[in-house]
Amino acid sequence: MQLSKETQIKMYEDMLKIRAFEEQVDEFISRGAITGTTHLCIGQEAVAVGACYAIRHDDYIASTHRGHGHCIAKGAQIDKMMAELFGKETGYCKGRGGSLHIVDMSTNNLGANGIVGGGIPIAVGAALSVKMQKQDKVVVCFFGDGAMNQGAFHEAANLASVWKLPVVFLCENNQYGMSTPLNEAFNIKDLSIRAEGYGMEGITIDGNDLLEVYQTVKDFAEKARSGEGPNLIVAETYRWKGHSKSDPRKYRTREEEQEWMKKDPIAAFEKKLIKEGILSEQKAEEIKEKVEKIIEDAVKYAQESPYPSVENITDYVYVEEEA
Amino acid sequence: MQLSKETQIKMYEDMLKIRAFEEQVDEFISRGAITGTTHLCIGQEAVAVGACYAIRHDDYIASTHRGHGHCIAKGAQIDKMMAELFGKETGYCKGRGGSLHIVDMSTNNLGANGIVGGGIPIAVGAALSVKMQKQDKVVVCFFGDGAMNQGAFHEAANLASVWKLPVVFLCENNQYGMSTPLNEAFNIKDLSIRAEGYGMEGITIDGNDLLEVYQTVKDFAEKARSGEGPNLIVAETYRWKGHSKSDPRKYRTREEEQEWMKKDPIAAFEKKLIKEGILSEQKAEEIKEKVEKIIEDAVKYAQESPYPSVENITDYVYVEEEA
Amino acid sequence: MRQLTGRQAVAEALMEEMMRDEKVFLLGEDIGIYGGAFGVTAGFIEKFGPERVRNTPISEAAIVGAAVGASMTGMRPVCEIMFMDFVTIASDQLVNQAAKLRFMFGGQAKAPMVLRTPAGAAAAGGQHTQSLEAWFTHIPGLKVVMPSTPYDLKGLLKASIRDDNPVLFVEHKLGYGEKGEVPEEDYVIPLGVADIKREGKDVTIIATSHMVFKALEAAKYLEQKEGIDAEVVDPRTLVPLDIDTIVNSVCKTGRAVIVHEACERGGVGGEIAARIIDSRAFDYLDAPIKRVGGLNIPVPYCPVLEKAYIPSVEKIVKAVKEVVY
Amino acid sequence: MRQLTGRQAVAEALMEEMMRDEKVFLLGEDIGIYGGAFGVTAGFIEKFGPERVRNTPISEAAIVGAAVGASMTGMRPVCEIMFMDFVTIASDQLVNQAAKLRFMFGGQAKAPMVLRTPAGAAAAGGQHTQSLEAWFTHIPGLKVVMPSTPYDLKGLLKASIRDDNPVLFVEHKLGYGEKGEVPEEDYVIPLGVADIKREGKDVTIIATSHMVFKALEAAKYLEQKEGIDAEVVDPRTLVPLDIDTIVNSVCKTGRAVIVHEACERGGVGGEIAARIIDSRAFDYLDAPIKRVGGLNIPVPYCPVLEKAYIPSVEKIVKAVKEVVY
Ligand SMILES: Cc1ncc(C[n+]2csc(CCOP(=O)(O)OP(=O)(O)O)c2C)c(N)n1
Ligand SMILES: Cc1ncc(C[n+]2csc(CCOP(=O)(O)OP(=O)(O)O)c2C)c(N)n1
Ligand SMILES: [Mg+2]
Ligand SMILES: [Mg+2]
Repeated sequence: MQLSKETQIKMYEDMLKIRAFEEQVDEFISRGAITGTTHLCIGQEAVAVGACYAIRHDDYIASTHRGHGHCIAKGAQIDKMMAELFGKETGYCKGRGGSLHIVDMSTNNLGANGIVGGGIPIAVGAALSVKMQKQDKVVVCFFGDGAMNQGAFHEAANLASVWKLPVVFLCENNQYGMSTPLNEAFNIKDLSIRAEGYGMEGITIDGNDLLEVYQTVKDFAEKARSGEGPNLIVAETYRWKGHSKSDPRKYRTREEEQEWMKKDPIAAFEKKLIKEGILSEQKAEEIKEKVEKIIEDAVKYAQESPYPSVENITDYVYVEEEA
Repeated sequence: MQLSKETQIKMYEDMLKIRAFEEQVDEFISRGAITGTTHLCIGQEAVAVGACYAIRHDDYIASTHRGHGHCIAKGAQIDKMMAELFGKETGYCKGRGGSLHIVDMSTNNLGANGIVGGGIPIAVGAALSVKMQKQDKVVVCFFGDGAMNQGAFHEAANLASVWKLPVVFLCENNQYGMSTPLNEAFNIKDLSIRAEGYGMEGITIDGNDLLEVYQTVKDFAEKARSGEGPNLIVAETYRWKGHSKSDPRKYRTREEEQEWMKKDPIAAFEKKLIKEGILSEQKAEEIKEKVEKIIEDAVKYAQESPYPSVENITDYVYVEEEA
Repeated sequence: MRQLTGRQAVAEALMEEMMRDEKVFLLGEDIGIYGGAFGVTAGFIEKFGPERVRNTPISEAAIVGAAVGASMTGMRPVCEIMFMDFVTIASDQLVNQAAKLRFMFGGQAKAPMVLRTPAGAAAAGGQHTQSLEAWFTHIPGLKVVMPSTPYDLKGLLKASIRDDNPVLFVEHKLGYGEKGEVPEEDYVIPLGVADIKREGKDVTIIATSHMVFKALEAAKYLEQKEGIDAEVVDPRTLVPLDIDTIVNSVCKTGRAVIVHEACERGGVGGEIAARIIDSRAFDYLDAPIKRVGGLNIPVPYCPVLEKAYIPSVEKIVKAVKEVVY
Repeated sequence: MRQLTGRQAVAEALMEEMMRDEKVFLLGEDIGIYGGAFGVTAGFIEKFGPERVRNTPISEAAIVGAAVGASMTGMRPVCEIMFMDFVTIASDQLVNQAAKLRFMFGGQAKAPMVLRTPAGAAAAGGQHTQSLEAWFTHIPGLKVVMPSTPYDLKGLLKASIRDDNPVLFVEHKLGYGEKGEVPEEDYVIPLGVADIKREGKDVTIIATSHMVFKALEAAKYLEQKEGIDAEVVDPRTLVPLDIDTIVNSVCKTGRAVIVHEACERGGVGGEIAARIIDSRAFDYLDAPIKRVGGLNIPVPYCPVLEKAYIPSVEKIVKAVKEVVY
């Protein structure tokens, strides 16, 4: 394992940050302080962090409606994210996008997407761009199990393979597309076998095992980078919360949820780090406090920031005429 | 082989009919007597005839832009087809559809389709209808290799499999989607492996071997009919003519065409029938003359038929109000 | 009379039609145990079972295409697309297939299907808020229904399900919570009949979907504060469009303001204005026709900007005053 | 001046822009050795190679989506959708992604891409003949360009490729064969500037795309046979729309007829009419504004019916006479 202790601690911290951010958001949503809807990835943090640490800063990611984790793991600032969810001018999208469209182009995050599967062809386009500009970047394209049944996935995966583009298709299989369990959406058990139909390599991994995600994405990204073409990773995981705001989760049992919560990716990694002596309980506590502080500051920043001014409402619809 | 001699001769005759019809159409198109464009299936007749003979009269088919063969094999009248291509009121679509939309609902042919892949979800819907109405019909859904990269194929195939619908997906792999050879559209060699990704059985067969097509479709249709869900057959074949009107066929060599023309499905079947004593050369001649006559009559019928009247131009846009 | 919400009205229409005709069935994403993203079909799968309440994968093109194929072969599917924005993904099936097949097939087939979908801004950003009805009014072969009140939602949905043509039935997210009178007795509202939601003599406000409520509010304000007596016409169905009722009203008032939530540019307001102009109302028009549409921008997420995007009562009042004075 | 066909003009624009800027590249179905379904890119793959002339599988959503992604990351893709009818399949990518991303991302990204596609009836039936430009004028964030002459095709395509916004560039199938003057020298026509194709004082005919030629024929006839002097205005770009030139013309003539090939209902004629009405031209209008659009039916295959579907010179003449007398 080529990961330094420092990096592992940073990964741990980032997972905590994602969770703390989303727990805070969840609270705001449920008491109406944030008006829009949002999709929380609590329970899935290892996929976002494992994947984003496995690639370079200048590599691209394409995210989804459940994108806070990807955004944070790729390096976004919590305060600008929180401000965006509040619809504030200081948010990443200047309040125009909200959770569904959160994006940070400065970290080469091509953005969340409100259309299930909508980001997949875009990721492929970015990979095409990379290839044509002879950059040696890769694109990690996140999407959910549900997105795999969108035509856009099919067309884009095939195109990437035919053109041997540097894309890692990374499916976060959290067992449900909204309320729909895998067996109502697929007649196959292992989603990664679809890779074969596009002539690419596919693998299914434990998405709650941070280092397994990290290592697999690292390997697959390097293959893609080296010109072998795209590949597909299916990371098995689970979202702890409802699909979005006010989901009573009638489509699954509390027991099932409990089972998965026992596989908490953060607790597991914490335990491992402590066991290996990389982290002490005290240091863990310090990190958690630091994360709490970051969230608090972000909330303050968001709350104190102004809303966009209605005068500027038509900004960004079109790029202004250039000379 | 459960096929009677009579049936085999009828199949032979139908293949000849398809070819003669299309040769006549080709001639009309090239001298401008038919104004629209058309897509000829000459060289692919065994797929249409093998498949349509393997299913019942009340089973459905969904066809494509290259649909004359399917239409004839399912039992359509040549004269009404020819009239349609001439845009006449006596045509199947009363001149409104043309070659791209030729349809004969009386033989449960759900129609050609101008959108590549567009007929696939419709076929799946028909199969759903069959299942919900507890009919024991199947739907044979024709499409080309090119259509397999449409999102619609992916979504529809998956849906049919999840719902275990009685569909035989029948890909006529004629090696090109318009000018695009397989290797520019796929990074796989055997297209039927895609079936696996949907949890269905898939097979690749010689589409120029009438009896192989017949037997495979028969087997697969019975599986689908018996509730096993859909399956996929890829029939390897070749279109002899250009993609549509005025295609100089720069994307392939004349040698390649010659190679495939040696595998003429009609000549091969004729030879077999003669060898087995089912057909005599004289009888073959008679059939050919009969077919010529049918085409001649159809041309006469089409040419003498009136164009639709402009007064009725808004007919069929909406179903008239019912009581 | 009893009061129902828009949500209940839609559910009742579906329920009654499913009970009346076993060919009617539902398909769409999360319409089963989840009851649909807006809860419209809550309890349906329990009542009708998974054969008639078909939960689908996330495959809009296949959903609408399956509805087309099923409708051609004897069934009467009602499919739900969770947000109108996603109809884009299924638009080949709706526009090139469902709408045209009867015509292209010379009358050999029909597609008696309904596509239900919620439109309108409701705090969800640019991809979950569009009102794209104008697109589909441009497609011959489709009917386009876009009611406002619970009463209209129920009566028109029943008519849409019984119609033998493909019908796009546009609901408004905020209309699900809106309450209104709905009789217990069975009724159906024919497609193509506008409803005068308020009679008036000074100006005609033509408003669609949720904007009808805003137009009524504006009318009240105008009466109270400005002494302007506005007539509010709700076309209810955009195809067929009851142009006669609109033209008669404009002939009476001499003034017209058209309100819809969709972006003004390219919205149905243009079509309606053009129809008015090219009618006998031309000679009665005392002022330009004003349109009050959504701004020509994607719908913003931020609540402040979203509010500014949507036509407001104030904007309607302002437009009316412009044409009246 | 030398004469080029519309096809040659489009090809020249593509060629020159590809030579000028190596970020410009093409993708689409059969644009390689086949040269595109209408032969526009014949010889391109031989000249620029398969990296910059990218032949794709039959995957419209992926084609447009790939263009979006490539444009966000430094390239300037020009994609071709073989028939405008097929844009339906890619409309999520065009409408929900390309058009909105800059706004939704608060200006963090842009999508400088062009989607070229041929529209118009040409003996191919309901799924290969539609003119759907009205749809895309309704989508903020997109520009919509729809030229008529070879000169305009070339100059506007070059401007579209250089524009930093997503541009839908609509060609007309019959325009590919139409000849017109095109100078040898480099030129670019800015988006948003209408062109008066013929000056006149009695009536303004606003016509788009191929209908410009019919309008000019009608104008000639009207002058010769009726003594009516028609001005023909070609908006050339629908978004942005040069409403000033249109309004000025109508103020001068007092009469307007709008002609487009797309179905009348829901077509851009409604928008243009509504804009004229709600402008200073209202006070100058001496007659209702007439629209001459395609019939509200799917485009029929049969040549006799197809001809009846498309606005004819006779229908334009008739509409003009209606507003003039
Ligand atoms: C095209 C489209 N269809 C439907 C939706 C509504 N929707 C949003 S998220 C979602 C479930 C997505 O499932 P999956 O891809 O597994 O991602 P997850 O939510 O589980 O992370 C659905 C149906 C949408 N946003 N876009
Ligand atoms: C959605 C769509 N894209 C493109 C076309 C144009 N087109 C018509 S046929 C064809 C090739 C289809 O290839 P394939 O599916 O292999 O069928 P074949 O023509 O070889 O029988 C193309 C690209 C179309 N009609 N529809
Ligand atoms: Mg999921
Ligand atoms: Mg083919």
